[in-house]
Amino acid sequence: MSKYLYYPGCSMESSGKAYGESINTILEPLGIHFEEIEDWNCCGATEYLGINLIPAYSLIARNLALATKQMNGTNTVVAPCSACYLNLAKADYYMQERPALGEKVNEALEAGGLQYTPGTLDVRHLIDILVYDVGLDAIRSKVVRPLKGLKVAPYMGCMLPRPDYKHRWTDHEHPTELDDVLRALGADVIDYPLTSECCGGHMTQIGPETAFELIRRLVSDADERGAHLMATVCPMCQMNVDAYQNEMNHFFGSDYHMPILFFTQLMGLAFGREPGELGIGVELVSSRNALANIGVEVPVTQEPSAPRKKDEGLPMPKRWTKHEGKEAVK
Amino acid sequence: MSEQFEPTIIGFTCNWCSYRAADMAGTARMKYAPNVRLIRLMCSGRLDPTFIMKALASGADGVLITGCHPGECHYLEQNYKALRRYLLLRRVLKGMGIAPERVKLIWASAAEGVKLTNEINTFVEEIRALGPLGWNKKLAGNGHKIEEPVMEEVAA
Amino acid sequence: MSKPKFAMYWSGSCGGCEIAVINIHEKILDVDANFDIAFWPVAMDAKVKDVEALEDGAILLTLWNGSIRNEENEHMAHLLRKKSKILVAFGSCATEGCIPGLANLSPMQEIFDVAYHTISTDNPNNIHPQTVTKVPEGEITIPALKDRVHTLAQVVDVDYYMPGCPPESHQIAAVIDLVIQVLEGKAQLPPKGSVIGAGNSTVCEECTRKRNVKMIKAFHRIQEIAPADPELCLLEQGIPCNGPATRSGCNARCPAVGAQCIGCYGPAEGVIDYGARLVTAFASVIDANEPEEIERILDGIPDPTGQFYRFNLADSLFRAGSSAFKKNGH
Amino acid sequence: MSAKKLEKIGVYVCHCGSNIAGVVDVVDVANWAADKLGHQGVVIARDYKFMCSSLGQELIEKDIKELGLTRVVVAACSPHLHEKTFRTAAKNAGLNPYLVEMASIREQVSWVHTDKVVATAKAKAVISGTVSRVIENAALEDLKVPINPNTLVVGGGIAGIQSALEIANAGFHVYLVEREPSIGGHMAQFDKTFPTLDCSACILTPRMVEAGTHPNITLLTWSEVMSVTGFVGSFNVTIKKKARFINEPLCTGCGICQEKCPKKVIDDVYEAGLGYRKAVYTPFAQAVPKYPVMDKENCTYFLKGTCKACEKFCPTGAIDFNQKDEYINIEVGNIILATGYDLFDARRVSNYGYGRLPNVFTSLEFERLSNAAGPTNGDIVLRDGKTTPKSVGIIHCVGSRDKNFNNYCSVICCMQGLKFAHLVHERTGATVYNFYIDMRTAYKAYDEFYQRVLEEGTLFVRGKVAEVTDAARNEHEKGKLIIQTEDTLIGKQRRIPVDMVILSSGLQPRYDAKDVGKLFGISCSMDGWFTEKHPKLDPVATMTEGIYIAGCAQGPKDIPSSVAQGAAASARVLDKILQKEVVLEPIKASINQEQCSGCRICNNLCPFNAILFHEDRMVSEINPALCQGCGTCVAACPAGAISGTGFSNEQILAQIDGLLMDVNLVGA
Amino acid sequence: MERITIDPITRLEGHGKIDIFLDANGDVANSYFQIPELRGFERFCVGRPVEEMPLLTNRICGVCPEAHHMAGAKAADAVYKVDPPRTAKMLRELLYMAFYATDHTTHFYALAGPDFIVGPDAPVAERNILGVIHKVGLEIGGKVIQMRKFGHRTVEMIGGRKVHPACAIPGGVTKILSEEERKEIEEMGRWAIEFAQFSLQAFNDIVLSNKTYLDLIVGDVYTHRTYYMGLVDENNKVNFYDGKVRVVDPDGVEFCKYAPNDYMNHIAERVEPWTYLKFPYLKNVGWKGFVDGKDSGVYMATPLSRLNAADGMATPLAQEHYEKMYATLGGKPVHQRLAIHWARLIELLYAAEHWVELATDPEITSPNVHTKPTQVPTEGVGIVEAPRGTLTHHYWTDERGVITKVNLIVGTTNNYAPIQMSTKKAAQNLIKGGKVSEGLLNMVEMAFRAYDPCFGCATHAMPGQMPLEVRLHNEDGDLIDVIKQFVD
Repeated sequence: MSKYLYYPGCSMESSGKAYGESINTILEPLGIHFEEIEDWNCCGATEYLGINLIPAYSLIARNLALATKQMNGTNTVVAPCSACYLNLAKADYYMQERPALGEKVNEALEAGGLQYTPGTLDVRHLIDILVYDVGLDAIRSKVVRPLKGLKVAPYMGCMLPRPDYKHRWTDHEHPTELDDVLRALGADVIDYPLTSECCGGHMTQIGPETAFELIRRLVSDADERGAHLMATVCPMCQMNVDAYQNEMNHFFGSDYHMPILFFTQLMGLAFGREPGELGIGVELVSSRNALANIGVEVPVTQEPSAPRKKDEGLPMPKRWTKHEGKEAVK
Repeated sequence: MSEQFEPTIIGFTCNWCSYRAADMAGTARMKYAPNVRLIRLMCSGRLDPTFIMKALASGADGVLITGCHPGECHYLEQNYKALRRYLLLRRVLKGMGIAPERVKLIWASAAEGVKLTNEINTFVEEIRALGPLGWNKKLAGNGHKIEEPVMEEVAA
Repeated sequence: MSKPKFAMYWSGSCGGCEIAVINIHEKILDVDANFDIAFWPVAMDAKVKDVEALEDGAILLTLWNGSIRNEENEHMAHLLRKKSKILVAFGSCATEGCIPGLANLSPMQEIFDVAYHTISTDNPNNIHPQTVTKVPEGEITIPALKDRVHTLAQVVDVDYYMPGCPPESHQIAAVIDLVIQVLEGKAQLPPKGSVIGAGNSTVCEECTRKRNVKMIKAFHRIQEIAPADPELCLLEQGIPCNGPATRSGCNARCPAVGAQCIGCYGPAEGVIDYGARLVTAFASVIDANEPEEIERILDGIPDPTGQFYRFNLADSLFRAGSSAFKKNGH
Repeated sequence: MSAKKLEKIGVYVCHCGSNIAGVVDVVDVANWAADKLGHQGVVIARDYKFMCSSLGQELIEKDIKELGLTRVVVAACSPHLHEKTFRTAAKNAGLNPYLVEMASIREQVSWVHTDKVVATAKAKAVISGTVSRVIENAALEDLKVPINPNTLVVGGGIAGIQSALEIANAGFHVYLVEREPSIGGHMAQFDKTFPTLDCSACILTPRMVEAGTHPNITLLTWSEVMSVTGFVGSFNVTIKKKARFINEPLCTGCGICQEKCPKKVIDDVYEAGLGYRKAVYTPFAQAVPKYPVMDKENCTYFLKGTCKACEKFCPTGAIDFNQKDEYINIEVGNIILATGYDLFDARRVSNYGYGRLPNVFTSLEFERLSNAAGPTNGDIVLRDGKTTPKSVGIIHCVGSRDKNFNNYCSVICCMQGLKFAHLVHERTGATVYNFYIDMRTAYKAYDEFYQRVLEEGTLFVRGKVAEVTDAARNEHEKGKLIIQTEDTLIGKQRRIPVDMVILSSGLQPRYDAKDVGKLFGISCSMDGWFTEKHPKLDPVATMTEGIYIAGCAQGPKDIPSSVAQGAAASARVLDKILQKEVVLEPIKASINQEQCSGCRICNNLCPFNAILFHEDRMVSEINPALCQGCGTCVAACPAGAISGTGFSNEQILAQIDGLLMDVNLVGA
Repeated sequence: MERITIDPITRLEGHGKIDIFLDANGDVANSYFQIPELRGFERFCVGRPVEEMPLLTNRICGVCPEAHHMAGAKAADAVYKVDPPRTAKMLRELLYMAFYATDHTTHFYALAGPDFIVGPDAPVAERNILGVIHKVGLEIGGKVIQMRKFGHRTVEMIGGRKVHPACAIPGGVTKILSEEERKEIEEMGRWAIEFAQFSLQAFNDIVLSNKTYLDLIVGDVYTHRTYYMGLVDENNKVNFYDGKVRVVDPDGVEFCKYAPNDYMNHIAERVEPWTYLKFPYLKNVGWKGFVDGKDSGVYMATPLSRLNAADGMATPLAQEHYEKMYATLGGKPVHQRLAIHWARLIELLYAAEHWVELATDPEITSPNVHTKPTQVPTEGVGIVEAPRGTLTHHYWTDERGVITKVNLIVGTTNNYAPIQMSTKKAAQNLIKGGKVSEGLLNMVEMAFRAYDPCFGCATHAMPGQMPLEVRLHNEDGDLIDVIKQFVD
């Protein structure tokens, strides 16, 4: 059992309930133990930092300070929500980068008898620990119901990979961690160019038409590429794509039906759990038809064979990964 | 002679970067504080801590060490060796009750005449702020005669 | 026929040099046979008035041990310089100030404040010794201490230097043989100012430990790794051994029993500042380029100044720490 | 002051017209030197308008002869300007040149200070320091080492080939080492060369053949340098000749083995990953030498133990599966490194989608695509292998001039991009867009080519491309690659759909350049290119005597410059060879064998491997020819057993005393 | 509250000396024994790493560096709360026994010997080690030299150096003893036992059987009734390296027995303006001036005190002689100072016997010679018996084990007050009507020579023995005569 400090974040109890539920089903099989940070508070989401820095950072840092009290055996804090992850990581980073800020924030924390030394904690996102701590092999080994035939568009969202303070991701423009996890589950992962594009965030509240356009791009492209559904790592992305898809259709007079699930829900399925336990079915754009596909066979494309005929395809270069051994200088 | 204290500083330069930077500063007629007197070495790696101690003990108020930027050493990596000695030497000076800030290591490539002159001016001010060291007056020159230390030094 | 006169005197020393001379065992009889011992407090009764009565240069050879700690020491130094043809600074105190020279790191005032106010001292009236005291019967005096420790050469002209704390007996015996041979016209005296009774190289030359190209990632205190590898160079094991910079002649006795060289034989031939040699030597074996990393490694040496000037401070370029130059009561 | 007898020192203070005299009271300085430095041994001090003039030099020579001066101090400009001048003058007058020192009172005093009093005082201090120093100077003799006439050239690209030929034609022997199976380098992969558009193969092949057959050239392909010891004049080099599994003397290069080999492998070297080769292969038809190599990793026999098709069909029985790597030792006097470059890996700029989006190509891929001998026989088609693009976008500065990747300009990309535009036009008539930051077409006939391409109707968009995506936003974007960019000329964001994108990737130092640098004892710049001795005045020599660099190993450059550098490097080598011996500056360190304790602390300090440790005698020793005179070991020796000529402890310490003379005279 | 500070003022002059003041009749009114120096180890050891203390404090005294080496190492152990392995302790003690044998030999033959063997009133020129050798013959001289050789050889084998050994570190020692070395050491030890017995025999023949000397010893001139201090093992037997400090009163009754870290509650030191050396005394009795008796805190710490303070010796042969001495001198405690010489020889025998015990212990060659310290260093006290008295080292460190405070109460210091008293008493008895002869003067010296005072230790400053100058003042305090003399 490897232990982690757990910061669920607000949405885990509301819009992202299904996320929370499905997470709980995969922890045990993967040998992960989450210890929830006691008395945690909201991270301020995307807005507060835009309004007033010191209080916003203090609000975030309070959670870090609380976490340090609980770090026996681990200093890793895991957040499943991209916004929470980004905020926690950001606070830790800037308190270190700008000592002046660090001091102010700690002054504020003093009031609550708390204080936080930046760098003490290691803030990471759920998928980060799944891929790099647990490992894809371990995940693969737990799959009892491969998602073969399910065409999934992997949607990482924009807050997770950028800015990549600690260089956690293969690539902050086109990260492939989610692709890898889904592949490990046996799913047919489509190449989804918009994986790190914005879902509109809270623009749905203040400038719907802007948000609608962004959502449309995401949905239409996934649809375009024949995805049965989208998989995400972020409650906000999930909510925007799911909850506003209808309005978006209405706005553009289009008729997309692109379900979006949390990747942990798909993991649950692959690990043999039943939809009910995973909060599947509560999504507004139903994933029923999509999931019906699980188990369908699809032929694999074969290597080109000599001699070259006029219409023969040309080979593709290997995918770039940062961890490639023979890397150019610098 | 103005009232303010004019420090005397010994500067060690690398033949390939900082000394050329000084030449460049000259060619470009950049003006800077006259308090620093330069000694040319082939490389900052040649800098023996003895030189620095000798300079301070013989009346210098500060010592400026200059070398090629890390990774740009003319002799591949000798400036790193200078860096290690410098960091250890500072600790020793501290133990001797001498402000480590009296010795400073900066990197300046042959092209950085401007940087060099700025660094010199800054350093001169830093030493001026620290005040005179006057070790040569503490010891009687060669140290063979014992002389009562002069506490209130006169500016050189 | 009258034998040449021999004298040995101590000033602020510990008596170890005298013991070392006695430790030449039978050789002491050669001294007796070849010299008329004019003045040697430890070995026999004698009178300063007799010495004062001698004409200048009457004593052929004087071995002086001990540093110049008080006014009386200096007075005796001038007297014996005047009366001796050959004046030898004998032992670490006389040549370089030795460990008592570390007193030069603090003002005399502080030394008094500490010595006469230790935990077990009962000194409510804050009494310190004074050079003149009125007692019921009259006035009694003690010599004033100098503000700092000086080496013999710093107060009088010295002919030869014999390092070591104390000099090893086999070296003393060798020197005595040499002088006797010179008396018999069988040998020549070395040039004035030479170091006698020691090698020109450093302790490593006599050390039997195996050594490689040195690169270390950390310094260790000896108690952290003792017993050290009996074969391997101590410095390579991270133990701050002063051997590389310390003059040879002792047969590397301390490293031979697993203890690091602490430098009692002082600098090697032609070296101007002993500590500087160690600064550069230790810095040279550090295997790091990043300032932070280097600093971390240097933290392994808790007391660099003491480490590098343990014996040599009074003879270093700086002679003393700056506070030692402050006048008493300053 | 030591009791040794005084030197006779002459001090010469230069006015340098008004350059010095304008700020420093040179007359006063000269008088002061004669008076105040007399106790140091100064017997004559003169001031003169221009010391460096022949009259000024004669002044010194005359004094040396008549006054029997034993030391000379010239207070004038920087030693970097005139040290040689005055040392030669001294030499002519029969004084060892190394007994002359310069005090820089121009660059370090008159030009940088304004207050005359202060400047004059500083000038005195500087001179006092130099006088104290020069007393400790020792008469030195220049070191002379014989030069072995053989030369090693590493890298068989156009630069290396050029160097090799120049030297070989001059009648000296050259070892040309190439790690690939054939020489030719990147140039052999190109189709056309800008700006003249002549066929690369056509101009390169004759040179390759000449190099391959030249009596004075030993060609060692499929080989790598393993170790280099020694120093200028006599390097000892070990070369690993990797097993080809072909018995060269028997092989006729008929190519049957390649035809018969059943195993097909993607060729990511010569074909840039765009084509295939066999497990036994010659990279291309005109390969020199003609002998194929067997690729052990992919050969069925080596993998499975069966097959041997090649052996069966080889008419001369030249296949030898038991061949072993071979190690060759050679002695050379000079070395030229022409190890070339790596193409910037465009996959790193993931927003351009290379590696993800099939129809994004790199420049090298396109070179192969457009090459008549390439995988498509010169047809410019999409990755599906058949479709001809109707629109093509060429993106410049990929990985270059970019803080995230390489800050430098890769020099060739602009011209390359223009060349591609032209070829696409010519062969497909497609619409071509060039996306550039700045158009850099310096050098002969380059800009004319730019004009020509403009006239051909290529569309130029000035702006850095944000991303290349296949996520369409509307119908006419569907199925296309959309290039999202800011057009800085119209100040708008644009989305331009195209069928094909060509990334004009920049050049990068070889991934192993640093190791190679270490191997040969030369350094790399921050970017990783080999550092030249002087960026302007000595671009092909390095800090290490006898090692030269040419071509892209020194920095990005086009073919003409590479050829020019190759020739330049060999000219420097020939000059050395013809001198028969080389003179080394006598600034060297040496270890007093009596005093060395064998602590080995100095051993790790020399990057030139000049310090060797004698296990038997337990002492370290310095090889003077390898020593570069940096003095690091001198400063490091805890026993003070290492001394350095030219910059000895005595000289420096004396100079410190001299520089501080006034400080210690306070009150006196 | 008013505060008086008396600072030292700079003025040239001075000798280590006794000032003796005479009254109108030329009889001794008072005398002062002064120590002219101070080196300040308590100050400059601050800032040094604790593991260096055994090496630094070595240099307090070259006569008994081993004592400081041991006390320093034990204090350092205590600072780290680490318990060295048995072998390590034995190696330290073995080195220490060899040193003891050597040091006691040196003192008896080279320093005190002349007084008895050559004679207190013999000509100056003969009163030295060479004189002794001439008198007793080269054969015995050879033995003495041999004894010292063996002692130093052993110290060198374990400690690295003959003078200022280097092997003891926090948690144990750096040296592992080989079997060959052990054998050699054992043989030398056995020879030492022979030598010790021979020396006791010589003492018996030359001193005890000589009426004049015996009278000197038992006479009142050299007698003081003080407290006695010494280190004892769990059986209250004399121990040099380890145990508790036991103090008996002038009647030989145990006054207190304390563990090292408790010393502050028992010992205090007094400062006098006329000397650099402090005067320790029993805190719980109090300072009553330079007087003896039960009410004065003055105590003595010498070989004799150790025997007085203990119930016996831990080795058989030494025990025999222990009993013999007290029988001869009329039971415990013995107050006659000159008996210190006898006690010293008994200790010599004990040291030799224990030397062999340790050298023959099967575990002595075990490689387990060090325990790695794991605790955070804080504070610690180390006490051993130096030949010249109980030696106390007390260190405080920061969490890195760097010294922040030091307190040292060293061998001879303990005896400063008694020495001051003894010399005064001797002077009073010997100098009458202002008549002084060199012989008398030497008798005065003998008074403190018996203590084998090592002021190198005492002031952490001056050499083991120091020049003595007797200054005679008349009743007005004017100086009437000065007799300078260098004594061993």
